[in-house]
Amino acid sequence: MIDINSWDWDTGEKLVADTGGWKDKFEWVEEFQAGPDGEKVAAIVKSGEGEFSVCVNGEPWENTFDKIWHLRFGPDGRLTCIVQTEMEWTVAVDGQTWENTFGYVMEVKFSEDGKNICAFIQQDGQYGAATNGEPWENLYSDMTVFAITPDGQHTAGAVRPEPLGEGEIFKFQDGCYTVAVDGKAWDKKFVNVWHMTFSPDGKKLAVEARSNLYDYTIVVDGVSWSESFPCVWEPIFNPKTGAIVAPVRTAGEWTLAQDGKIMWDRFFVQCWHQMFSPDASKLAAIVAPKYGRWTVAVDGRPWGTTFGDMVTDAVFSPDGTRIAAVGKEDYDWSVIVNDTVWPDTYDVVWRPVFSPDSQNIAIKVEKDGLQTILMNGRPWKRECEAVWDPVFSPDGSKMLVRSIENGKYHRRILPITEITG
Amino acid sequence: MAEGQVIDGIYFNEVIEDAGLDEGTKKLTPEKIERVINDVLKGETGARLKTYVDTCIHCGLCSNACHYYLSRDKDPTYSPAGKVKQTMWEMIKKKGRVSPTFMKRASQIASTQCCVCMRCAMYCPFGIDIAYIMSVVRRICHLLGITPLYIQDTAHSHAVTMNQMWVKNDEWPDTLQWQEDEAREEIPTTRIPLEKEGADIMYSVIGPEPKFLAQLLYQAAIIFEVAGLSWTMPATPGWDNSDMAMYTMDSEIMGRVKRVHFETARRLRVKKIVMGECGHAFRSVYDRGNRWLGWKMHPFYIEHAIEFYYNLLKSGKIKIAKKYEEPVTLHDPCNVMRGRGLYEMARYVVSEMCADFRDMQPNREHNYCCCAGGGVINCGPPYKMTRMLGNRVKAEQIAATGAKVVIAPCHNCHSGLEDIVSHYKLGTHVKFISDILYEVMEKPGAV
Amino acid sequence: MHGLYNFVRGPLAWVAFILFFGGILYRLISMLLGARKKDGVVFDYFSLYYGLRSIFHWIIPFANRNSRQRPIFTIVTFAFHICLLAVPILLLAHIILWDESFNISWWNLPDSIADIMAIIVVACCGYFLWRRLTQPEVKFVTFASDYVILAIVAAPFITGFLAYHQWFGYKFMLILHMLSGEVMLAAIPFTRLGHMFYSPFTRAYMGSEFGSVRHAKDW
Amino acid sequence: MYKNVLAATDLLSVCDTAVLTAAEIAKQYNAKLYILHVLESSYSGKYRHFVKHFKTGEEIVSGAEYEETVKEELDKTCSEALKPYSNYEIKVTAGFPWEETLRWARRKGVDLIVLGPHSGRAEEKGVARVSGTIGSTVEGVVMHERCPVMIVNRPIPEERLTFKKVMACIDFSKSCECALRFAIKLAQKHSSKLLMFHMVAVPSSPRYPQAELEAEINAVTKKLERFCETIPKGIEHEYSVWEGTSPYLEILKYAREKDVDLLTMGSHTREKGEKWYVGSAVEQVSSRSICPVAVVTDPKVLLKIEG
Repeated sequence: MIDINSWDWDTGEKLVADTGGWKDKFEWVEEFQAGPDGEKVAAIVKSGEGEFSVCVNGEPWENTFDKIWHLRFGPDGRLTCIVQTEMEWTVAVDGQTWENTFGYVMEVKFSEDGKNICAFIQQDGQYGAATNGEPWENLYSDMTVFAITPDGQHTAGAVRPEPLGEGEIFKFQDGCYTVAVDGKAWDKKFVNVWHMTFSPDGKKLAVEARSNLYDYTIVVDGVSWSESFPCVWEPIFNPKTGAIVAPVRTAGEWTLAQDGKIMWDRFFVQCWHQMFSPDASKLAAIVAPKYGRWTVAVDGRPWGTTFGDMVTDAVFSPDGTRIAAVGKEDYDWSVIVNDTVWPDTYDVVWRPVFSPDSQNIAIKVEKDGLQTILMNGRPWKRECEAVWDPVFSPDGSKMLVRSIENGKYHRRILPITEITG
Repeated sequence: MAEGQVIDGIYFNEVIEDAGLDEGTKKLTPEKIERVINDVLKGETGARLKTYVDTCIHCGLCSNACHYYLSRDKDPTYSPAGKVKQTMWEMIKKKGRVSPTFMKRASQIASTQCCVCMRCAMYCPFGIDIAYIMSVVRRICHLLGITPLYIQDTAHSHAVTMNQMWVKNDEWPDTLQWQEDEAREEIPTTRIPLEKEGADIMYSVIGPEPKFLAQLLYQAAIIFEVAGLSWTMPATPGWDNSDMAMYTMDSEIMGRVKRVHFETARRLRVKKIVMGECGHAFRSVYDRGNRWLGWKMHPFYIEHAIEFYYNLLKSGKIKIAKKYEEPVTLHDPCNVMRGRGLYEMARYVVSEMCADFRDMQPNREHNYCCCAGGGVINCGPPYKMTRMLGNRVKAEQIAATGAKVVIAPCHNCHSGLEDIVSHYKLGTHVKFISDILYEVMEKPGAV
Repeated sequence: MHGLYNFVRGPLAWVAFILFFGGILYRLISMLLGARKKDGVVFDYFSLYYGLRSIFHWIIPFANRNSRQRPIFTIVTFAFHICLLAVPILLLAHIILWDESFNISWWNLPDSIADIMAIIVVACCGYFLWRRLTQPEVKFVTFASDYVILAIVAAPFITGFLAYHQWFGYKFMLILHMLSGEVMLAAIPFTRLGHMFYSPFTRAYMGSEFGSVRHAKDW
Repeated sequence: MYKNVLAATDLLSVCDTAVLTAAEIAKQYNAKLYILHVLESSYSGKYRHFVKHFKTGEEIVSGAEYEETVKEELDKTCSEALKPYSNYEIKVTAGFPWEETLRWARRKGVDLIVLGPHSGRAEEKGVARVSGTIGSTVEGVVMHERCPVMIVNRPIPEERLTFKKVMACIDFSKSCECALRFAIKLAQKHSSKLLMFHMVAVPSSPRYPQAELEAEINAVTKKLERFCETIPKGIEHEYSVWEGTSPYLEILKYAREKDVDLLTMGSHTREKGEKWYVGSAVEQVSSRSICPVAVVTDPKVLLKIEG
């Protein structure tokens, strides 16, 4: 993980870049991205005719490219993007491209520490993954899902080793898809393979699969659960026991199953996005206790408050006692913490962030085109063109806020009392 | 396509070779059929189906609603109730003890001789939803593995790629970047913003657009650019809003595809989803896929292209430079007209764009289906004549307007009408609203 | 004969009414419970306003497109249903029976008008029969049971008419009339005649879906 | 000068002149040759994969297998032209001919596209869509493509493909600057002679006064010479200004008279309707010309083509 202790938690306010002025320098400036520690702000810019570059804190990279997209900071602060030159695609990290180039790069994922950068690539019509520029030895004629281990050491995809022509429905139904881990395919084939999750240690892989048109199950390292269901959703690992938990459908209703056995006694109209508390003592999921109403259920017991549009981004506090989630009703977004809704609604609400001591919750929100940070239900006094997710200091007393106001990107360290009062 | 004949005691009004049905039927056993029918009747359906069946007094008043019936010289085997008689009534009466050939015929009826357009629901005095009954028949056929080959292949595409046309993960963003390049030649500032989190609008389209109709993406990019909107398109699966699994009644895949679509909008933190000119995709996000997932309505406001253009024109964000001169008529696609009541907005948009608009008769929610929808055109070439002979009334309706252009704000309608126009030699062109809008709108930034 | 008359008028009538009301109640409750169990959406999208709006457009003749397209059928079916309901309820002879049995009475139709209305019902049944026999789209969806149902509906009116005019022996006809009426009452909940109770629900549900979800008309 | 040459053909029974010509050119430049065949379909919407079987005429859904069959057929048909030159690849796909041509040209980094006069069948049916207007494959490709597009109407003898006489049609528009630059590059490569041509539009009646006409021709010739100042020394060239009413007729007449090997023209979408060479002239010339017609639109692409 990233050691955020090393970040500057003392400088109160720092004007990092006059982002508004970039428009004068470049013909075109795309969305801004802020580095995790707040020290950098970057954007894809058009630096000349048919030439694109990345501007970081006002300075463009020396390299230019024919095309750039998907500019993202990794967890370790390295800035990556997918770039094209001379019809070849690759990944550029802090301006340096990988040595290998590809026919296309679709997706980039980072390990939790940011050290490994993995990409979903296509080369000569063959698909696979590349880690830090090194592609799999075996590529496949099709790949649809891309997953990596938390440490980024291993990559996996849903692949089709054999060709499949259009209209070959019976061949398809015999099973043409499987999982390739680091380029090596499992022996067993399935009709479909979907969402895949590595265990926290990266040693096991659980995937959603369909063994024929009607039977869905979870497959772990190539071995299916003995039970199948009319439908399943994405599995997760119990971080302590290694057991696998996935939402399953039976008789038109949803609940959670562990290693194939139904584990909750309650059934729901819908149940997904299950998650364990950090100590694995609690299991929560987003559920629809009745048709058209959404909430969070903890260990099978739904909260009383429900939302009509959706509930999303449920997050356990580090101590596992609280859950914060985002709710949406009549297209208005709000925040709900342990079944209590915060008073105001917003046009958009991002993912809640807990302080390390679990006491405070801060969230990026947007209303009428202006963004700010909400903490424990109270908005920060500044309304910005853009803010990024807040980050609490390790002791929880301060908060890093990254924002753009009046065309100026600031990095601020706020005592949390500035918002909570 | 041969004329009607009796096979194994079952009357087929059209005899068509289709590997999906023929091979699938060979694998059926009476026991399997009985079990699946009863599983569906007891397990998946309930009072609604029973009430519909018990309430129908066999009056035949629904027949005049159906374009197949009207176009087939009032052949009663094509009437809505007639189709129920040949499928669901018999299954219920025989408690599922029907023959494989019966099921093959049932699949043919439900998948290719009914567009689930719901026009008959407006002609039944009791509001019996025959489209729903046909969907139940399709569901049974799906579970029995007897679905026409090509639509089944499309459902497989949805299951693998989450899009309709086996478009691979790289082909989608690559096509967008290509069309962005093209559009920049016209308006240099044009962008197709990929993966722009927090944009106001996620624009979603159907699989065939990147596959064959990249021009539509170009036109959309220009329209968004000129209107000055904050928008984005996802680079990941979830960009496709279409759903043929809905029409094969592989509801689990339908739900999966819709989930990815909505979750993509959620991930991108947009305020609403705007979708291209497609009808069935609208149905799947508006009242089918969302319902299967447990959403009473949709979690994000879904604006169909018609409403989107309406708002752009009404608010003056898009201005018309010079109206389209040729006489045009408008086809009302069932899924956004009967399905969403956008007919007045569509007429406003067409009247703003075109100088000579001529309405078809009947129109609005009473308009005849294109005979391509409901997955029928997706059943592929074997059923082309089913669609042609099954929609003479549409040809007559179009011809009577004297229009040179038929505007069809739906992909399936577009393709279906194109066939009708060429089969009946109507000499008209079929266009999307965006084709004309792109042509007649003011483009201030263009070079 | 008298014993039979008393049986038909007494216990059998009770049985018929019990079957009718009990049957209707049972069927409606099981429909609603069943819908609650597996077709919950029906309730979730139900809208009283749009449901009534739809029913309104379908109980007014020519208020919907289909009825305008079939003027003869529309006239026949409305005449049929009005007479079918009005005659048994508003016939003086029936009201006297109610009065005798339960001491309740209400306004009655003049017998001559009721007589004409009964003829209309029978004539309409004849029209329906003709449709079933000759119109391909109706013939195709007609089962033997449809003729039986038609006969069940026509019988009380034919026998009643004959009894009133005292043809073929009044007492005999009266017994036949009562019997056929009782058969019809008992049959309503258990045959497609039940549409009289189901149709408001199916219509209202479709009206709700069209009105409040689809923002479209369904007539 | 070219690394990747793409020929689009809609013929399977005979080897298209576009393929023959492209093969010759690829051979000359040692370039990779791509041959694209877009399957015939009567659909102009999302169902372009419903195609007409080339043998049975039956409507089928295209798939890998059928595409392979068509590929083999094409390979067989064109074997005479292709076999001596092994560096080629055939691509068969469903879609719109013009859009797929652009897609593959872009994907393969093509720097010269060779087309027949039109992908005729698509045009007859009016099924190729161009930005909402109906047009042929040629029009679609020319309007959107930025690399030179060469349109060949009839078989070109090998020796003529060294382009000894290159004609440039000049209407003083921006796009014909590109055409001129392209012509210069070719001339440098092949030591060709350049023939610069412009037509002065005269009203057919009443008769245009001769004196005025001569004065105008003189003035225009001067303008033409100035316009063509960029022609490097050592390249043989001449200027011709003709009078006429219909540009394409005069261009064709001139080309025939001078026996040119290649005609270059400019074309640009946005100039449609303003300049008389673009649009219809390109279409008319390219469908009637004996020699190949190269249409060039984008100067940027020319910069990339090394002299």
